[in-house]
Amino acid sequence: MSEKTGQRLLLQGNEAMVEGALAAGCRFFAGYPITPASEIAELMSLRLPAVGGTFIQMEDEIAGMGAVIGASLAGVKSLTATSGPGFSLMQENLGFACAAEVPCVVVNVMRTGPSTGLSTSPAQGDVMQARWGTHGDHPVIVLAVSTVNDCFTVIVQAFNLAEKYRVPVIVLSDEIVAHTREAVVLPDPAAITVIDRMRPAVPPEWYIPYEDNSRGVPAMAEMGSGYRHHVTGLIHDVRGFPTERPEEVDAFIRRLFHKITNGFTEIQLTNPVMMEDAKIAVIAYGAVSRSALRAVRQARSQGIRAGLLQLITLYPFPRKAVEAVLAQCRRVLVPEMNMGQVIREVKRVNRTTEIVRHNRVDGQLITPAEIYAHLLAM
Amino acid sequence: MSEKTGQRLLLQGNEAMVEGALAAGCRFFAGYPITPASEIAELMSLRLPAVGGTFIQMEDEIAGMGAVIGASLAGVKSLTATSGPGFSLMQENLGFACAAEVPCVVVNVMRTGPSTGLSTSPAQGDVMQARWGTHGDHPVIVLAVSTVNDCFTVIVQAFNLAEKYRVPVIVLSDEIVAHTREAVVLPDPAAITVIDRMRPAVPPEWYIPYEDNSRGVPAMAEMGSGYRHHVTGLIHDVRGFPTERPEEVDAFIRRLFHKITNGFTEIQLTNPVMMEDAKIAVIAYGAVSRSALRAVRQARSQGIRAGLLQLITLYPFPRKAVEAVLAQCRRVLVPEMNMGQVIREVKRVNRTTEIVRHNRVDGQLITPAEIYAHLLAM
Amino acid sequence: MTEKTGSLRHDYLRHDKKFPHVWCPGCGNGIVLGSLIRAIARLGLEKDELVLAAGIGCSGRMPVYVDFNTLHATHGRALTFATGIKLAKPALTVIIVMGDGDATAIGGNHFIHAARRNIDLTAIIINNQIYGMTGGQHSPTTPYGSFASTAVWGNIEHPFPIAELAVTAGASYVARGTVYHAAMLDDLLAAGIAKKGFSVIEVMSNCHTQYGRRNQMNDAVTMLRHFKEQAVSVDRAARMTEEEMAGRFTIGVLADVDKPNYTEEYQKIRERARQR
Amino acid sequence: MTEKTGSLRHDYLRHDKKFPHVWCPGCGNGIVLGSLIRAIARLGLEKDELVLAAGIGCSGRMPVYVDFNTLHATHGRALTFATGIKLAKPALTVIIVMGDGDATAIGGNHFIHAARRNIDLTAIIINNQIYGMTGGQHSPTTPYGSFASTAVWGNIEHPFPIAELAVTAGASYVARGTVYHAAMLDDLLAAGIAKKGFSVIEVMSNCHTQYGRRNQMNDAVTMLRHFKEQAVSVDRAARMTEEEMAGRFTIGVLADVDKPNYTEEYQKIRERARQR
Amino acid sequence: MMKEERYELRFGGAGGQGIILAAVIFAEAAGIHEGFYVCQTQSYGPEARGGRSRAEIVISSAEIDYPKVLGMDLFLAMNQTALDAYSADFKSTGILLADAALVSQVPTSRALLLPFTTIARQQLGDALAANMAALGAVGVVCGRVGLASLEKAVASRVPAKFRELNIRALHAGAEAARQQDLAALPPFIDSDEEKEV
Amino acid sequence: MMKEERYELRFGGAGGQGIILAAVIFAEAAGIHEGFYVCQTQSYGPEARGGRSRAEIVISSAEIDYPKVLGMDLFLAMNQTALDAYSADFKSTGILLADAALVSQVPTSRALLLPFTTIARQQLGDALAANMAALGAVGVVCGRVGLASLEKAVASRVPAKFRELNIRALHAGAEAARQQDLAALPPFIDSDEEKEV
Amino acid sequence: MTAKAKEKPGRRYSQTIFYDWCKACGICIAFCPQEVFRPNKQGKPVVAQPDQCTGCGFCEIHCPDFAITIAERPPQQHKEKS
Amino acid sequence: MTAKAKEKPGRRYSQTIFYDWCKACGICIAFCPQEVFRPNKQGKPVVAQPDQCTGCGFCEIHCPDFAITIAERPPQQHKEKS
Ligand SMILES: Cc1ncc(C[n+]2csc(CCOP(=O)(O)OP(=O)(O)O)c2C)c(N)n1
Ligand SMILES: Cc1ncc(C[n+]2csc(CCOP(=O)(O)OP(=O)(O)O)c2C)c(N)n1
Ligand code: SF4
Ligand code: SF4
Ligand code: SF4
Ligand code: SF4
Ligand code: SF4
Ligand code: SF4
Ligand SMILES: [Mg+2]
Ligand SMILES: [Mg+2]
Repeated sequence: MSEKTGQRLLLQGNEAMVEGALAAGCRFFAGYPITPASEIAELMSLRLPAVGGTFIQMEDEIAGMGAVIGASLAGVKSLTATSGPGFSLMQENLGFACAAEVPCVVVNVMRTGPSTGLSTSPAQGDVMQARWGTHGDHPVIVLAVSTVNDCFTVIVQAFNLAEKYRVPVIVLSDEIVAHTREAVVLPDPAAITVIDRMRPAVPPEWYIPYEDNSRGVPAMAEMGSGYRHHVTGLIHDVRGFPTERPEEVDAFIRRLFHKITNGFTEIQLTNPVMMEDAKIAVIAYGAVSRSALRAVRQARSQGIRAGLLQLITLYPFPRKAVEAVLAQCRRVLVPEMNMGQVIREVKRVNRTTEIVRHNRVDGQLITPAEIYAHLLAM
Repeated sequence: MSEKTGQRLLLQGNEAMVEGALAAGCRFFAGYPITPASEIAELMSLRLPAVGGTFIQMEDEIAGMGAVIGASLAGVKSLTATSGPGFSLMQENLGFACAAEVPCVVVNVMRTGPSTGLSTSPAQGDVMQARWGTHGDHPVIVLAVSTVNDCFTVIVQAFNLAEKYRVPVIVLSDEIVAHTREAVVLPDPAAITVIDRMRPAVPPEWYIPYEDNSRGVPAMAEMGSGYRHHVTGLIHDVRGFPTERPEEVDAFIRRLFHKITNGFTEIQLTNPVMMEDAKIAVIAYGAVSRSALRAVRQARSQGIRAGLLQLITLYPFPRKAVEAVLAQCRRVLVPEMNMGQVIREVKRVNRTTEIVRHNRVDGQLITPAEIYAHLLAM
Repeated sequence: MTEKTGSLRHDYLRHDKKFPHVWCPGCGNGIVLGSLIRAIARLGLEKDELVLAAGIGCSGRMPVYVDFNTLHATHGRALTFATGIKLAKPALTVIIVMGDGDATAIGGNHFIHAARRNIDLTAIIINNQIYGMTGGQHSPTTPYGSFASTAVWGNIEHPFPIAELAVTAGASYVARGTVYHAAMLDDLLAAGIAKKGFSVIEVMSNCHTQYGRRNQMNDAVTMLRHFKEQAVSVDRAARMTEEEMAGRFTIGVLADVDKPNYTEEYQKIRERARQR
Repeated sequence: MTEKTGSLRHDYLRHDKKFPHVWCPGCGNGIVLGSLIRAIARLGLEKDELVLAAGIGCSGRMPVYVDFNTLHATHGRALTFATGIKLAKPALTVIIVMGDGDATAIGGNHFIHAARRNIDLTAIIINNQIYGMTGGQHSPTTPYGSFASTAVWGNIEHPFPIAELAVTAGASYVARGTVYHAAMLDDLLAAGIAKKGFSVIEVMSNCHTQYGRRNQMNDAVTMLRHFKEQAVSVDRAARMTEEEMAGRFTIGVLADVDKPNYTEEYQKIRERARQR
Repeated sequence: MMKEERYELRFGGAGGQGIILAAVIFAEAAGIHEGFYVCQTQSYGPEARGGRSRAEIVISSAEIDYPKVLGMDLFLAMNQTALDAYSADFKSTGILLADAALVSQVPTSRALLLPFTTIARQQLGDALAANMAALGAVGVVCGRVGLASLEKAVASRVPAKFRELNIRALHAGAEAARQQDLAALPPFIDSDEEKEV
Repeated sequence: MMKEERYELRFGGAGGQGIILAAVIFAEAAGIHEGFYVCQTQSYGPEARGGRSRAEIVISSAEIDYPKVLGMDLFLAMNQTALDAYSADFKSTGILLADAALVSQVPTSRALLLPFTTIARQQLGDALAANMAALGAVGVVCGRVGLASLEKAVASRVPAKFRELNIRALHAGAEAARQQDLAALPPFIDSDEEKEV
Repeated sequence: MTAKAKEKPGRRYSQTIFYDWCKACGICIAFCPQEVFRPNKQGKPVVAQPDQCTGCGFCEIHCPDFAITIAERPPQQHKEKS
Repeated sequence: MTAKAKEKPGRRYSQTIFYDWCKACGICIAFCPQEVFRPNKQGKPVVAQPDQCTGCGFCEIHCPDFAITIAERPPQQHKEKS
């Protein structure tokens, strides 16, 4: 696997992403360069051939996403990485991956938008897009990283969840995490849990490619394995063939959602810090959660019972964990490097607690001092 | 203008859209065919040349959206129409229109998704995407139509809002509204309010293309009018040139939002029916609001104090109107032809009322009977 | 040389559930499908090792009917999915069927890039000169001056020469055929599939429903006759003047060159990388 | 024939605030910009009637520097924006400057379609054979075997011949120049802009920072010398053998044909429509 | 709330029988020439491709909320397949009108079988005019849309060269319907209108 | 909560002076060879293009939350422009280390001016090694990262042919710093550490 | 044309039409060089002149609906099948 | 090469360098056929041999930074300007 695991290394977030992907078994990368995600492609182009994998730079992000889906259909774990403009272009094919249940991982290293925006500054403007960017009803898993270490561990989780639930998983990074170097010890390959898609256990004649089961996740046969079947972005019946029968359509779309709902407890990852006795809390994700952590520590040092709930999973929105925080705290601060996206979700699941926004949209990381000042005022 | 105004006509929703667009002064259409929106393009190709306008079928939806932006920059009101897959592809350029504040209208005739989905069945699966589909922070206006008459009047409003706020406006239709024929009387051209973008009142030397003003909407000079300036999707200063200075970036993004916030009262269109004394309410939009209306009438005929709040504007979410309903009613039903999108927004602004979802995702219109049964149970 | 279709129907088609197919009576798509399975049979390829991918359009419905590994991708993107499949599993024989709109309108970029990269894929482009599925809008191959639902005033755009574009973009094997010349089409398809590298077979096909109807060719028979008359073999065309060729098109093999293909080359990189 | 740049700088550039420009020392983009304003001056075009549109890339920064109606569109899409501008206001002279990646990777489809439609636009493609702005990833024109940040093992893809592709796709005027041959470039640009219909001028340009550095050409001077040596005029090339031409490229006018352009044709449709 | 009088029709047949055109003409006659509120919808997509065709018209004295058929007042079935496929939502007070030549089994006793295709072929010399013959009968049976309105609608929706034929067909169909005694149809057993919404 | 000892450095200079490489080497020495927690960030994009270059390193005994500099303990300025542009966030207890040849005005009295470029050019024959000379001095001044660790980091991050030169430069810079009396720097007036977060 | 069938008196072919799949496009009828088929009321081919068939296969490979099978039949089975 | 300048003794040219914009790319220095320039310490061109200039304009049209202006000067101003 990744020859670098087990060592202590100084890595950038984008580099750790690559090591994590390789450790998770990723053997295919297709993409199109874009700041600040390009290093992921560059490193993949360097590293993949030696491990028998394949790198290809496609003509655009649409093509990158298409190739990633194709490779996954052929049985190979696949990755692409991009930033806002490219992520927008991937949306149509991302929807295909949702509909045809093709596991794959998409890293979006967020920069400031909209449009070309500020290509070299960080932001958290693509959170809602990650959930809702493609048309039609579809669930999707969205994870966020905040440290170089996260980049490794979270992308491993991303591949595992993608494989287990047959769903594209989106990992949101940002320019800061991507380009920060930290000393990390990559885990021993043996210590890393790697999950592969469930493959059919029945002989080909018995294989029903989209048959529901207790988990709601059908076994997936790869092309060329003898389990010939049809894959389509049209709504399909359990055999994979297009259908328009309302009951089949309904069952299809609901299963897409249920398989994720079934997995809530294992998908919804959060990291509560000093929350035990907290009376005020910060809910944060990505690089901002680092500022928040410092601010909370500072508040604690002043005797303020502050706590932090760091969201690693943004979607499916970790409602339970957030509700618990809301129930416990009289006020909750949601600092974001956008005009307020996750705060909408927090408000949605809120019944009583006062939720306070803290936004920054100038391409600069929210500082601990800002958050601390805000906490003091709460 | 539109030679058909003033007459009583039997029109499909898609046809009324075209008549409305022409009446609003639209003189450019660029797009790519897609079911169930293609008739809009076809009719535009027939009608535009006679009124001195231009129709072009582009190579894809990305190009269609690009050409629409270009035509608007050259001073011509522009339209494109598509459905889910094409709408996903338009997202990147739509973000450019947000960032560079280029007025234009995008019709999305929704079909069932995700992916190719059911190309000929209606759905309401693209609501959140309409708001959040492109990357980065950006406001956008989203309107929904439910009748053939709406198609005409709402698209006129869409053009007016686009011009007034220099923002792309998205009109969500669906396969039912698009292909239903109704007898409508198109208003007399003289009776139609048509708003054009504010053009600079100062001489070219004084023109500062992105200067803030009381409305937050800078005057817009078209190409070739002597007001040479720079248009970019990069975050820009008041002169239109790229900037990375945090205070300029911040001012830029906040103004994008503020200009819409300023206009809330005129942008947020809703249609309350029998709400005066309602104790339970349905909040609905698009074709479903027609089923809801019938169900509410039926409930009324049974002595149940039911009411309907039809949302015409979906974004900026008409919070005030919804909050009033929530304050008044003990229970609110939100029927949607998706797994629950607008209900999330209703929940977000909710404090106390019980909100009940009613979803259908099989490509079939929610029937009055379903809603009625649900109302009875409330 | 020509395999008949009778028994192949049972061997290669999902004949038990999917037929009669959705295409209109006389639609050329069915003729191409027949040619395809004959070409495959001739090459003796295993169903398990075959992938048929398509985009969206009438032609995009083809994969449903064949008992291979089949894929119905997004509109215009089939080549990108196919690229991923081929690179991930080079042993698979990957064939892509596309409409003219699918391949050269929305998918035009992927088309020229797949040709440029010379990935070992076989692209069959069913050129019916129209968007069939969506109702007869003009496509990048609709002839100048003809009519379509979005060219009600007569088409003012100029058509792409698909095969010539593929040659310039770098494809290894490029041919053009017609559904009238079905036996020849078998040969072209078989040669294209057998070729290592990117192969393109453009097939002039009839959509009388959407194209013919608007252009005085109301049925399949009329359109097939039209192809018979307009098609000129590459050899003969070389001896004809430009005037003689006006309104006609060439059929046959337009390019057949040998150059290293992407998967071969990538394998070499792997070996070098392993040694470092 | 060649206008000097000195005074034009004041007439056409936003010289007061924007210079020195962002490009690296010696970057060919600056040379192309000079050629462009000379060509425009020669044609006597008014700044108000000129549009310069670009996509994203180092070349995409060019519009900032000229005092025309300028547009910095999304990556690869400048031609689509330009199409809208031109059709909405046919009186404008619309020029588009693109990088090789911008025009032929992500924007490849718009490129061939604009050529096919023969819209009266002038596309200048600055072909530096690399993605300059994003850090030296290989582009569709990076030579086979050379190195880039995503071709660390040597590029196994084959480059597009941009100008030839434009010819096949249907452009009215197609030329290739280099930044070394700047005087000739003035002529090519002026002819392209003057031409009614879609014009393409491919300019071989130096990105020593990202391309040269990785391929033994560390500075602008070396790269300009390289262009001087590799470029062969179209006429001379016609007399050279394939071997002699290996590793070289032609410069000059590759196509110059007259055919009706889109806006002219559309105007006719308008007249017919009005009469009905 | 103004009392709305809602009348719902469904037309079904084979693709190519002109079902949708008939519905559009009916809607135009009702909506434009008779001044009703009207909503006309139809099957779309693969269903339409697959050979079956369905169209619906709702006419009303008040603005129409739900645009589709809730319970058919009139069902025109131009062949057996369509009759079988689309006869759900039949109102107990409704009337079935069917082409006698192409339909053999009817699911209700409130049925009128008229030989539209035969009339079209024999009286008008073109079986394709059967849809217009049926439309004439629909006008008579539904009683809300006059022949004059239907004629006007035909004139505006049909190419000039087919106009006369189609109008003759309208009349022939109407005539055939007029010879039937609608009152003689068996009454409905029990009204479930209340249950409908 | 474990008491964290956080030490923050910023390096600033002109593009091409090797500022970022120096920071990466320092981070590697601190993080890999000295076992600190470390975060290293840098200016990116147009700022980097524009000719100025900035890099930051935070080292700590505990896991690092906020990855950027809050208050500089050490600021290495390789020219005047960078010194002017990046001297905000200077801690009152911090030390400024600057290239004596390229800096004329310093905003604090707690400044050490050493002639890195001159050392590099004169002692090592290559002005480009100034960054390594400065790095040697940084190691000495900061006191947390030994020369041995820096050497190892240089070895892993610098191409073989430049290694020896760079290591000699490290030593030369360290030597120059050792000759300074850090204790002789004026004390800070008042600690505002409490105010920081 | 019809005379040509006579040229291969030793070979006879069966033409099997699978009417469930045939969509009456008329291709086989129009292009059969031997005029073997004539259309029935629905426009589907009826084998009118089975013995004129030369087994050229044109109809089979051009039937878009896989509705025709041409097979050589042993001489003794001539005429039995269609 | 330098001899050529002599061929047009009647014409003289001024070479003005706008050092604020010059980025020292070396193009003018390397390609001037008359070797008019030599690099200064920063690599920017210094006009070393003004009178050898033939006014060919190569440097001006190849300077990527619009930093060179070549102008003909009246004979009496020879040498005054650079
Ligand atoms: C992104 C997107 N845009 C548009 C469509 C609608 N669409 C489906 S098929 C098609 C074109 C069909 O034409 P062609 O590719 O020539 O195939 P044919 O039907 O003629 O075989 C279009 C525009 C789509 N499915 N997806
Ligand atoms: C959709 C999208 N994808 C990727 C990028 C990142 N990007 C910016 S410029 C560029 C390529 C630049 O190469 P080229 O067009 O050749 O221009 P050059 O910089 O060489 O002049 C890329 C990939 C982007 N801005 N948008
Ligand atoms: S519409 Fe055209 S392409 Fe599609 S099935 Fe019918 S004939 Fe074939
Ligand atoms: S990176 Fe290359 S293309 Fe970009 S400015 Fe520098 S030399 Fe020019
Ligand atoms: S094989 Fe078919 S086409 Fe040929 S002669 Fe026999 S029936 Fe006719
Ligand atoms: S070619 Fe096939 S489908 Fe057409 S008429 Fe003959 S048998 Fe029927
Ligand atoms: S014009 Fe410039 S290049 Fe030409 S001779 Fe004079 S200095 Fe040299
Ligand atoms: S060509 Fe221009 S930028 Fe380059 S060295 Fe000469 S004057 Fe300076
Ligand atoms: Mg087609
Ligand atoms: Mg480039």
